[in-house]
Amino acid sequence: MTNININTNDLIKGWDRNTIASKIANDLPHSSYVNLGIGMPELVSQYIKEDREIIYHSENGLLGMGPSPNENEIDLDLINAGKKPVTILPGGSFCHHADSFSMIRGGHIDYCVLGAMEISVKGDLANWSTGKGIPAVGGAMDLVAGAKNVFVMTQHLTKEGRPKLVQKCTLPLTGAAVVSRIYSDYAVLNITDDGFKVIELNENITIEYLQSVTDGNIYQ
Amino acid sequence: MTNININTNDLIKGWDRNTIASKIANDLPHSSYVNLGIGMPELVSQYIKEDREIIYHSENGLLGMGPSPNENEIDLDLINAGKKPVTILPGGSFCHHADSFSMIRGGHIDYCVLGAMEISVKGDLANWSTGKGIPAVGGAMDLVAGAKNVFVMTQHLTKEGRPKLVQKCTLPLTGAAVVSRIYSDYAVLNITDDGFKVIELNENITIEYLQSVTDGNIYQ
Amino acid sequence: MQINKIKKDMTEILSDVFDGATIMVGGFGEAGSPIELLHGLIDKGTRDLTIIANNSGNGRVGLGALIGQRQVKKVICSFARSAKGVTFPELYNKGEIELEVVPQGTLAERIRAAGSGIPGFYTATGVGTPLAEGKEEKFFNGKKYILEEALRADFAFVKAETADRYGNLTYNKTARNFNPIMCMAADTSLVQVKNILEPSEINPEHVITPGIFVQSLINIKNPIIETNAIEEGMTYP
Amino acid sequence: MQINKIKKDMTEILSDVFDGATIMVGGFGEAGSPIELLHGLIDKGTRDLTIIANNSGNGRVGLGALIGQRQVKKVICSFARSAKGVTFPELYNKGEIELEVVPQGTLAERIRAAGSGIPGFYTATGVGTPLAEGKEEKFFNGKKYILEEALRADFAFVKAETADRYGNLTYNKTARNFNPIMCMAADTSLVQVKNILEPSEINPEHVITPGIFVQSLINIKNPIIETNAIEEGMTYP
Repeated sequence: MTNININTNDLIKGWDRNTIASKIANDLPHSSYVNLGIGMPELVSQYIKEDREIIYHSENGLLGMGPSPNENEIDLDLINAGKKPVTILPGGSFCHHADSFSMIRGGHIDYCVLGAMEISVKGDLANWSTGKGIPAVGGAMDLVAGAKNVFVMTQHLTKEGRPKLVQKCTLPLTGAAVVSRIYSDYAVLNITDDGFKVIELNENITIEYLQSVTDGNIYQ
Repeated sequence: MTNININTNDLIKGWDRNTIASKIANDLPHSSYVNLGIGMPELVSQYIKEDREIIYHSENGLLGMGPSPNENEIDLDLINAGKKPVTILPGGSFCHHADSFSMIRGGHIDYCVLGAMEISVKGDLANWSTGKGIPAVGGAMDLVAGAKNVFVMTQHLTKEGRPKLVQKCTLPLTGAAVVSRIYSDYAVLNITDDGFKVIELNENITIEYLQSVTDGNIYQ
Repeated sequence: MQINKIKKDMTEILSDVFDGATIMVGGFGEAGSPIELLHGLIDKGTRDLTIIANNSGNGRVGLGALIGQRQVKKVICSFARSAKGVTFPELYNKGEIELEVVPQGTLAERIRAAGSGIPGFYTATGVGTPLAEGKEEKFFNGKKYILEEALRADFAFVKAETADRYGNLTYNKTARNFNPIMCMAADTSLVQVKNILEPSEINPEHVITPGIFVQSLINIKNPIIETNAIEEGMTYP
Repeated sequence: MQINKIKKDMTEILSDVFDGATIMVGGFGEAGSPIELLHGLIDKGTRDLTIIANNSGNGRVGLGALIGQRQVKKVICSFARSAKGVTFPELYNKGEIELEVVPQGTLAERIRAAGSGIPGFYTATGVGTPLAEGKEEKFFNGKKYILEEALRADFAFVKAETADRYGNLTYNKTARNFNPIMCMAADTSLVQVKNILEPSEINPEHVITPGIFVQSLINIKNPIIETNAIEEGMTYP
């Protein structure tokens, strides 16, 4: 592993999270079934264009998830995987947990979008455990093993200035060779046999800079 | 295998099928979940006493099956495992085939009552194939493997006068060591480590006669 | 743009079905059997099919007709000896169609497994019988089980009672049977449905097959009733 | 005589629960969590319990309270790091409670497997991760899977919306979650339900848990709402 550690004050500013979310939204095709991970990935649903309809799956037994309810519409029996109140859209349905995970594990979810701590050049993902504290995995391992396409939405570097895109993950894996594409604040990259292939580069940075903050081969 | 072959004209007449059915009905406890095989076992439901409520399961996704409908009530979407029109009672429910067989295979059916071609002293059952014609197993193997108690309802001898209770089955098995009790026209018998244990003997026959028409140890 | 899985006619809904395909056919006996879709396949003339179903068809209608047209090379089912079966026994006795017999519950579970990402599971069903021959064995808590593998298909042909444009389905009584799990296990599920409703008209608590498992729908308002068709001596085509 | 699974009070419904029992607790977060049954278990003082649930309790209410009373020796769950979790982290950090982490889908499937007579199945979930360590591997079509075993329980504690005296259940929205499969996987399922209806009032097409999977019911008309209880600083007992 290359020992990259950038002084975070020196970092070039990349896309903000809303811009990243809109890029992902543009890449989700019409009529796809999508599971958005808790946190930053939830932003994606706000940027879906009117030329397409996307159906959201929440692993706690909800297909056809809608936006957050108004204060007076909150039903604590209608929540998402992050345990926050949500709504259900016309054409939605409820199911039990085994059926809900059949959708995931059986390969019926077209895209899942997840956060990451580390992603390796081989597409290994670590996003469930820092190795410290109480271990808690939730549905992350099922999602990466089952979804047809696993997208990662992440900052390119950790808060401490270390690359998240690495030659080899050091943290406990969520899944091996599961990620298909990474959307960071610096670039959109595919996982390929030859390394991280740049699909789109942030307008403020060069490919050389991207390589300097990535621990793993970058190419265009 | 003992070579017993009785001239069917010489046979002592045992209980009729309605009497056998009523004996089985008496042994099904209140609030049990029961699957009655196609054919003779279906008679059992007519002899349940008023001191108990039994719930019938039909493996094609029907729990709480009721009696045959009147001519004008027939719905060809509401049938039993024998593909005959039936009814559903209040408190009944429909489910799909995997859920229906979860009830069977998961050990939730308290009793199933099946016909037999052969039953061995070890409780092996053969009732699905004569070894000739088109092989067709249906749900029989699931029922004998999954139900908590497997009752067999049968004539003691074949139409040709050969014992159905045998030392070892000669026909293809439905299940090995699965039968718990046999209700024949001659006796009610438990499968035990020591052979066929007579629980009740038809009033017209002796234990010696029963042994003479049974290929396997009989005791009281 | 709105999702709309409803196709305009039989030609459109069957357009991707190919020679040599594996097709799951819903229904238990006639209840839930997608007769019109099967007749569509006769019109299309698709051949060398492997059919996964509980039965092997009655009379010369629906699956019975498809088999009679010699479009099926193999049937995987639990019960191929239906009282009204005609075409399958004819071909089977001549050695002109293959048969794989699977216990009904194992058949259902293998189908569900395919839809749920489970490549194999262990079961007590069939242990010690001829249907366990050649199957891997394993002991759990001292009891013997056999390994059964997932059973998938290229297409599922399914009959439902109501649907919306998303493909959410409900069924009628015991016509539910294999249909929901077959929708899960096929790459492409084609559904003939009696009534098409607005999405808001199906209560999300009552959906049996969520639309995620359905690719295409066709509205067949008055499907053939097999029992009546056979009594009337109907044959297809 | 009529089947009637409705019990008169908490003492009666909990009468068979024993020290050292394995208990599945329904719910995902607070939705579908059987808080009153859990409080009944605190009153009863049952100890050395193994709890199977998705989470490990919030605040000092329901499962959080039961853990706080040190009645639980082990938790098997997918996510023991809830935002409002208090009692589990306290005991875990002191090494006074055991934890087995299971991926959420594997947890659900292991539970369903137990209810369906499947002692083990293969899954891709967890392959190549620390949670696969020590697990049997097998290749299907060139892809690696691990063996997961059925997860059963002595009891399931379940919360439902409506029931009839046969134990047929329906749930409310995402409060369904683990409850139906836990009813299948436990020797004895104990259900707290808001509304009890006549059997004829539940449409047989809409039953989610058929009564065969339910042994006992108790009517809890106005269950505690966990979020509100925690905000109000409620603790139990």
